Amino acid sequence: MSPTPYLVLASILFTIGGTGVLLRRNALVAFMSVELMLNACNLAFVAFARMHGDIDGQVAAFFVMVVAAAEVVVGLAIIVTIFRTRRSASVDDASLLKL
Amino acid sequence: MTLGEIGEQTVSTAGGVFSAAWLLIVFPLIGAAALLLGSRRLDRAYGVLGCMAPLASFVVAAALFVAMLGREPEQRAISVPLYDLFAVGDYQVGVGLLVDQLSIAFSLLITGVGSLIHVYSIGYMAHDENRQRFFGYLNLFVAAMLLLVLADDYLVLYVGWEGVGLASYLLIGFWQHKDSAAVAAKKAFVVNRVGDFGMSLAVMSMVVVFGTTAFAGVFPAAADASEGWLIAIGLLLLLGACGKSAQFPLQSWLLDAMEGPTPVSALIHAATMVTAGVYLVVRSAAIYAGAEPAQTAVVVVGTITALMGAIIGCAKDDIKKALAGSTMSQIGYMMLAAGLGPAGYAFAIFHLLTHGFFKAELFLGAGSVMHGMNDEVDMRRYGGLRTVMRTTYVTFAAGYLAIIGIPPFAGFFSKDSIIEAAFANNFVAGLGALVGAGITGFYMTRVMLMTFFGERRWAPDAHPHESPSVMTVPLWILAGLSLVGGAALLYVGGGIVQWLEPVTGEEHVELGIPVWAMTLVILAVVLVGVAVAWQIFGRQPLPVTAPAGSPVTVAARRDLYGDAVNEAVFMRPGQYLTRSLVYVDNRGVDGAVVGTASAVGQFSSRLRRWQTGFVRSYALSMLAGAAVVVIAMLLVRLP
Amino acid sequence: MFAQAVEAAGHTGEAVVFWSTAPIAVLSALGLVVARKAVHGAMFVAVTMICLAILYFSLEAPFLGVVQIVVYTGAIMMLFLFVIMLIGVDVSDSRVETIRGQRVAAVLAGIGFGLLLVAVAANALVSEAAGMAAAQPEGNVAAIADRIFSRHVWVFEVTSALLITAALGAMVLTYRERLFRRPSQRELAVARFRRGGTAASPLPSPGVYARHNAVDTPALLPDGTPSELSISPVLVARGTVRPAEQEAAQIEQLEQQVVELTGEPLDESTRERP
Amino acid sequence: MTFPWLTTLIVVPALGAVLTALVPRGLEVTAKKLALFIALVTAVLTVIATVAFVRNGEPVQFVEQYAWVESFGVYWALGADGISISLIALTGVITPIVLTAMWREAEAERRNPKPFFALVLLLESMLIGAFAAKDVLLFYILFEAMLVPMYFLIGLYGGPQRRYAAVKFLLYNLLGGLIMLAAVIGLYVQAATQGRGTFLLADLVALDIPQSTQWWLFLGFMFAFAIKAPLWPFHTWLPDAAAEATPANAAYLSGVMDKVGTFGMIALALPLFPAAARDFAPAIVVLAVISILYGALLAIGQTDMKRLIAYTSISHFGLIVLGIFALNSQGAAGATLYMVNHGLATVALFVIIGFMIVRRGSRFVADYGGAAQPAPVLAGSLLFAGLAALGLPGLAPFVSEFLVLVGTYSRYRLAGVLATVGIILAALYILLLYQRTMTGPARESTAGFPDLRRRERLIVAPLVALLLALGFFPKPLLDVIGEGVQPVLAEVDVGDPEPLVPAAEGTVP
Repeated sequence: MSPTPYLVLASILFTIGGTGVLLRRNALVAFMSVELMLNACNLAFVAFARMHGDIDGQVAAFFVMVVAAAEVVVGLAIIVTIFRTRRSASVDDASLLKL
Repeated sequence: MTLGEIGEQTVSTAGGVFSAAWLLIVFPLIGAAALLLGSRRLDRAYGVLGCMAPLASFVVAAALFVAMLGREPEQRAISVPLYDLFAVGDYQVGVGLLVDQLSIAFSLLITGVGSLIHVYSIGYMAHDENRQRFFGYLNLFVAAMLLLVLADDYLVLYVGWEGVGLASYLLIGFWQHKDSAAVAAKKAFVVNRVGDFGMSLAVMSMVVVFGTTAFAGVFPAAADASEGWLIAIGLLLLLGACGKSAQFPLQSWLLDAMEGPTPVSALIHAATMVTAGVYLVVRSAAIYAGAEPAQTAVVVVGTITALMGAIIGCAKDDIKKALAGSTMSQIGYMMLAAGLGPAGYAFAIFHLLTHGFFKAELFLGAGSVMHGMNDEVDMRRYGGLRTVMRTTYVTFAAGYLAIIGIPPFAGFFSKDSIIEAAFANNFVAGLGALVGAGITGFYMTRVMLMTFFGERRWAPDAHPHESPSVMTVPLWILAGLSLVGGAALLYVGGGIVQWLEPVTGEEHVELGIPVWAMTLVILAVVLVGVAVAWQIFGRQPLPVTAPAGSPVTVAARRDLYGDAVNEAVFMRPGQYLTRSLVYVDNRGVDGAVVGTASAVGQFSSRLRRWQTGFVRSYALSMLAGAAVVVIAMLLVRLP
Repeated sequence: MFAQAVEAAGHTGEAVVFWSTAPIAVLSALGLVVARKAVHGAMFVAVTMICLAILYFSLEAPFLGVVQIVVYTGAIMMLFLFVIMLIGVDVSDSRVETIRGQRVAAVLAGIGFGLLLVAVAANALVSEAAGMAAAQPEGNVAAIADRIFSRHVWVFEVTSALLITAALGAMVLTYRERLFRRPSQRELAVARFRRGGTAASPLPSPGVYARHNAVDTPALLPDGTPSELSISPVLVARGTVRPAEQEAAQIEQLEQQVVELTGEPLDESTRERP
Repeated sequence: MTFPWLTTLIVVPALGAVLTALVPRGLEVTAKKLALFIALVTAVLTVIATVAFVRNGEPVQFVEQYAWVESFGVYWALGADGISISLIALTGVITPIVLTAMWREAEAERRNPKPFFALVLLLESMLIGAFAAKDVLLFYILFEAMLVPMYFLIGLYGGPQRRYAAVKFLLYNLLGGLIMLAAVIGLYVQAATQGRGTFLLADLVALDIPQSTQWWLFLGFMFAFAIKAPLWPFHTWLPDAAAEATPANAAYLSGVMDKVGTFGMIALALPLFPAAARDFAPAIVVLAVISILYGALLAIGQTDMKRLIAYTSISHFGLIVLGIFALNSQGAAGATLYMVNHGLATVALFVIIGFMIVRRGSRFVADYGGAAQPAPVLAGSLLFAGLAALGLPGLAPFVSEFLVLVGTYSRYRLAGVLATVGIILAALYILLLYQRTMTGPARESTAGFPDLRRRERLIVAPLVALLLALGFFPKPLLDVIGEGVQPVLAEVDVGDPEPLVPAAEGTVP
């Protein structure tokens, strides 16, 4: 089967993830949207790996997963810390980094 | 070995005593350094220390002179190369001395009269707490002046030229706690700088035209240069000379320069430095030979200044300013003579030397009077001093007779020669010189009468007394020189004209009328001047406050509006220009920059509103950016 | 012929798998975006991820498929759930957009960007899949292991450093430094009495009835009224509290039944009246 | 392999800066002594290197070249020609003087002097590196990097407006630097298209760049140098910076650091873009003449002594630029010599004015007057430095000024004449300053003026000695400079104008 449907699916998922980041104020949901985007990329990687017959695509996806795991750990820790001090998980509340 | 030609003689390298010519400059330089940098303890021996250097230089100069006498007239120019100053591209300058008839004459004058004035200053400055510094400056001046006249390269000459300007600045402003002295010093320096502007351009033009500034390179090649360039160089040199010699239109500083101590006025602003312009013109004979209009300009400047100085001298009540006017006038004569070309060069130098004697005498005499009168300079406060200050009176009288040109005093010979030469060359210049001689008779008689004759108009606390012998001895010597100097220079040996001939060239012009008739006419004019002065100032008592006077008198008192013109033409517009430029720089140039900066700042603060701080806004723009990148990649189809 | 048939069958099988999982993945992804509660969002994501894991299997990447389920769905999503629990599982987000124009712009940008990507992906010059058979002669796991520990060993090591750093970072971020001495139990008790307002004794336990005893049933006070303090406020907020009157009404019935069963009248003194 | 002089000269002060910065708090005096010691060691090393250079006689010496970023053709390439070595010597000699001059200034303001001393040493290292760099990118990096220490020097130790001045200084110079960076990259692209991409100066000089490209690249370089130098109308940062910085720092800024601008003109802009230099020379000569007169006139109108000196510097930088773009050996050699001499004279002026400010606590002319009576040595020093600055013959700047004017006059007559007007104005601004501060009746404000102390005399003495020595005996230095200038002029290929009248036979050669 041609990789095209997989790529289209990956694109759709990526876009949905991106839109989620833009639309949702809840930090956790935004964060999950980012995970979704990463997964979409992984799908593309794997699809390309099969298209080229090269294992490197899968290896890349594997590394993405590892990095995503690390990212989730730190990101969630940040969210928890912010929640502790501000009692809120809204990304809009963390808007003080401006003049 | 010959080193080319200067004037009409060959230049040979130094040997024997001539190779020690550099000592001439080094002695006063060491003196200056010791006095200026040495500890204050040297102050106790200031007199000996101060006078040693010029006397030593005088001995060297005399030795050189004697050695020069022993050589053939055509072999008397000796070059003493010292070291290379620099060499850039094809232009090289070496520091070297040119000892020839002209420079040795100057050296003798500078060191001789200079030594006398140093000795005189021991007495005059005895009570000044900064006398050590004073003698240091004087020595510095002697060194610079000797460098000026001995240099064999225009650039090195320029070093001496500015050196004497510096010494003059320092000495005019010696009593710098007086505002007037400080202002006068600055004025002298700045006006001289205007002259130096011409001088620098002249030297630069020489580099352009001849590729060198050494006398040995410039003079032989001058004949081949285009007349336009020669005229330009000649006029520029004249501008330099005008500044240094206080000639019209740069004369205004000299009268103010009288703020300096009187020995300074005698040495620098009468006998030596101010004559440097004359030296420059005479030395540059080769250039003026090919530039007739420049010569004419020299004559015109000389004539105007001779009359101007004389007129100013008539109206001044300050004895030093009267003498300063006289100095301007006399240097005008010298310039006039120097402008006549080879016919007048020797006379210019001749008058310069005799003037050095009698003007130094007159100034020192005036200093002596001031010394006795509590530094009073107003002649209306003098009167009847001949009985209390006999030595000063007698010696001053010798100077007086010399300057108005009564035979056999020195001025008679030199001034007569100039007036005759002027008449032979140009009737107008001759007439100007003749009238000037008459006015000289008038104002000098006025000075004489107001100071030494008439009733005593002294200030109540004045107790005039004769000066100590350390001051009167130089007066006597200078009086003697004023008496016999002229005749001696003219007739001893071959006389000065023949002595200088190898340097200045020779040209004899025939006067329309016999010489004796001319002499009689001059004498008559002078006597008329004396008589008029006697009529006005000798026969009736003088008011202590100056009368209003005629417009001419008022103008003369104000230096013929020289300062007013300077102020109106240069100073005020200059100040206005400076002030407006400061404004323009702050508001215009800097304003443009600051304006741009604040415009950027305002734009940024508008732009800042885009930075909401919301992560989601930033994410949106990131997404948009990513889209743009994708589109761009699609459009460009990067591999 | 047979090979082609197998291939065709493979193709068909793959297509079936793809077309059955892909819509689920897309729908549950959309669910994440629209879900009001974070918990629901997390569930939707988990579904999407499982779908992707299935796709990985059909893309001849079984190792990744397993990892996807174990690591992503199993570990990462669990972590999300923990945090959601910490923050409050019952909070639902407001739908009101606070940044002016953000929603419109986001939707437009999303659609535009999606169309762009889809167009690019659909029009990309892709060749027919080469298949992984040649790339993993000894099996998928062995091939990946071979590649990770040879060519990408440096990346692998760096990744391990990253993981350790991340773990440390998480600890540092969540560590709460104790600024004051922890109060002793005695002090806490003293403070509680000082503060007043609450009962000195423990809160009353929930109602205990013969038929039905649970935390959602309030106890009855001696005068027969239900005690508010005896039930958790959470349950009150959820509205899942059983009204005590109902239980009280049943008491008569119970008595009746008890009498019927035992045949003895009840001791009046022990009866409670609502 | 010979001794790596230049690397040593760069490393020693840099190391000294680090060491000074590491001295623990509370040992400020030790830090100052250490920094001064390092500066003196560097000075001795520069003098030894200079002497070695002069004795050896080769036009380019101490060449070092190590690959730095080989794929981009970037090298740690150093070398000294006559121009470089004279400026390196100037830097080496001036630094200990500036540090000594700062000795008490820092204490008076109760600020920790340690950073000042460390930063000056760092700056010295960068300056020497820039003067010695034979790689365009290396030069550029140092050219930009030296803004940082100077920014802090102005911003930390200056007067009340120091922040404004520091930011202005930084922005101006950064702007110039960025435009120069574009030109540097453009130059690299030229090299890459014509063969091997490299930043090595010698290779870039050998390129044959098309004329229109040369124009743009030349303008890019010149813009940066004209800001640094500074040339009218890019000058307004200097008066602010110099007025706000401490006098010692202002001395270092305009005396040494700004020389990088003029050095860049003669050592980079001319040989790299000879055709463009020829084409633009008249325009730059016009700007230079405006600078001379404008700076001098503004100096006359100033009431703030430090601003006054800054404007005189603008005037003098005009002369230096004028000499460079006269494009003949007198002009170029004179300009290079002027860089050294102006450094000495300006440092002397700033330092002495610093002494006055320490005594009176004001930098305005109007607050002084009659100071010569209580403090004759101070007055004499000010006058001496002033006379040097106004180009009095016999003091060092004269020879250079004269050569610049000769060089200009022989090619651009009107410019030469107008520039010479500057010497009149120079006398005015210096003597007005002296007259208003030092002469006149003693005033209450200056009555108790102490004369120069021993440390202050130690600072002034070497400057005076150098100004005198170079005034009367410039030949050794000028020979070295002339050697260094010759290849540049050969690259520009204009040739000196011949004298109109050939030298007569039999004259002294």
